[in-house]
Amino acid sequence: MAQGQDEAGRDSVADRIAEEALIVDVGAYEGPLDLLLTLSRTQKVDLRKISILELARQYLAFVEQAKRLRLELAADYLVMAAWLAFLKSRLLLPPDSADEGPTGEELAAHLAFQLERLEAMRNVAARLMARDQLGRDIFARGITQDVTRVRRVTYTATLLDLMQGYARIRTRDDFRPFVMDRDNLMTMEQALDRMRHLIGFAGEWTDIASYLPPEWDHDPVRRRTATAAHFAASLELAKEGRIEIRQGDTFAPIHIRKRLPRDV
Amino acid sequence: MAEQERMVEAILFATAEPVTLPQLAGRMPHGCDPAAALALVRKRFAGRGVHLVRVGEAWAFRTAPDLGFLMSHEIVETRKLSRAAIETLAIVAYHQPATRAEIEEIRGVSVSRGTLDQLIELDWIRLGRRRMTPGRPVTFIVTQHFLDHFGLESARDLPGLKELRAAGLLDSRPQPGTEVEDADQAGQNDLFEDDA
Amino acid sequence: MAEQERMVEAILFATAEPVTLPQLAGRMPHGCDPAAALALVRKRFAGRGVHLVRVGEAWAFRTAPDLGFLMSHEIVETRKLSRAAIETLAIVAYHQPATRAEIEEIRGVSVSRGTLDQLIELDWIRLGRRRMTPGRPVTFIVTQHFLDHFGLESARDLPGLKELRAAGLLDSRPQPGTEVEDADQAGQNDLFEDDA
Repeated sequence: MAQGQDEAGRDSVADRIAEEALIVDVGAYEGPLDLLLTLSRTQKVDLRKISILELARQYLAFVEQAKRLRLELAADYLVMAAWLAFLKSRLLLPPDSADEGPTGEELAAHLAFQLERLEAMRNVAARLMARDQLGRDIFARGITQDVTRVRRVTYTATLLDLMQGYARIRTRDDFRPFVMDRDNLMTMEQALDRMRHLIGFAGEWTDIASYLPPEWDHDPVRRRTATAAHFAASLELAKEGRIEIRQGDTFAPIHIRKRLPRDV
Repeated sequence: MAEQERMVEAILFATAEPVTLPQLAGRMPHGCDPAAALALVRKRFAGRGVHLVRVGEAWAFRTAPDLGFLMSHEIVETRKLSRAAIETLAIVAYHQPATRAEIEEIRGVSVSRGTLDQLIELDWIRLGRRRMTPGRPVTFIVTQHFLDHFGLESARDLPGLKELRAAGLLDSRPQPGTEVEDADQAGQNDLFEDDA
Repeated sequence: MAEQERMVEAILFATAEPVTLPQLAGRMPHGCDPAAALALVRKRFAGRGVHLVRVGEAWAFRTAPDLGFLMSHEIVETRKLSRAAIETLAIVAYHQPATRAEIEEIRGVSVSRGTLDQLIELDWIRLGRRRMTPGRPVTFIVTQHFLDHFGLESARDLPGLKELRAAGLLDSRPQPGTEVEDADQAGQNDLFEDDA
């Protein structure tokens, strides 16, 4: 820290002001590399000839000062500081022949390369944005004409399609998927549905046969299934306690009537 | 003036609407003569692929009318014929001449006008002689184009039901009453005799 | 050929988008030579207010840059790009195909998702082939629309590209003491070679 201040002391006032501005604007830097690039400009030399050692000192001084001013520095600034401190020691100490890792010079050269590359990218980015741009300096056709797409459809069929089609029609009647034929079957559920609605009106003893729907009354097959369904339904209703059933004799007509509340 | 011509070209090219003379004058530097420049541009583009045309009081570049065909892009799409159309076509081919009522009877469903129209448009069926029955209904027969398309010498080359079955196209188990099939065959031949 | 020249003019005048040679061929009648016609059209419009420019593999008419001042009406206001977005764009353009990690390495900060999204939305960068390195990271490359927007015939015409390459600033130089990824370098050179 002391060293950094000593150096700053020797610099011009303008440089000191610039350095203070750096601190205040810490939020304006896009990371440590950006800050290093800005610091390197104070050396006023070609980036290729930059003193990395000097740059490392400047950076470490910056971080020290930021700490003193209690500025929140993001972790990557501190990581860079640690790395630069390591680099500084490598550059200052005589090379250790037993050390396998890269030399301080190699690391410094790479950092110089990174800075030079970042600056180069910034320069070409500026050159790119300064070019004539479409919609700003260069213009495309204003009145555009859509290409109309004419859709022409051709239909195809093969002889096989034709023959299969014909075969399909001619053999249609031969097959019918197996299904239970339920047209002439009345279920107990159907009869129960009907009777629940009708039973409210059955105050008097009525022949169960009179409950059959008329359309089920003529065909003997339909009449038989309807009768069975209605009988089963009336047993169900009797079990629920909603009707009473009576039959005078074997094979005599079966009568039902609504079960009155007083009977309960 | 050459420079003004370039300006007129650029303005008329890039502007989204036709541009009037006062608008041109307003956009070009002071002292320009847009009318004269326009006249030169018009001459320069005469006979080119795009022309300078007057649209009411304004000017615009437009495609030369004879090149309008370049602005449409034809897409040929191949689709499979619908099942209804194939069945109708098959019935006409096997039973020709067939009336619409006959086709409907065989298919078991009504035949839409559109299906017949489509087949006629494809030049696969055409109107045959009217049937000499009450109402004199029109009949449909297949065309030469149909025979060419399906690679047939004549409609009689179409395989019969027996052959279809032999070829595995009718993988139905043979029904007990196969006489029906023979009757079909006979009926079909009758119809073809008519046609011959 | 004069007729084909007219056709090329008409087709390219009708659209704001660059049109490729195959697209031209597809729309012109069979047997036309759009490449030859294009060369003639380019010559004809050289130095005019509107000229023919090459955009990657496609061609378009554009107003001459020196006449941009006439077009203040037509300027499309665009959102100002952030410094991060501009730098990211430049890195993708000069280092393409570039992975996110490479962009971050060069800028020294992480790339926010929004920056790449914005550039993709502008249709200036798009995904390239995955890098054949562990993790198979996606790469980014610039689009035809990028070339069109910045008036570049191809990515090789990027300003300063040759100097940067000569200075070795486009090499992917690994941090000393880390593993070298040879495949990276090969992939990148391939793309620019492809382009040549």
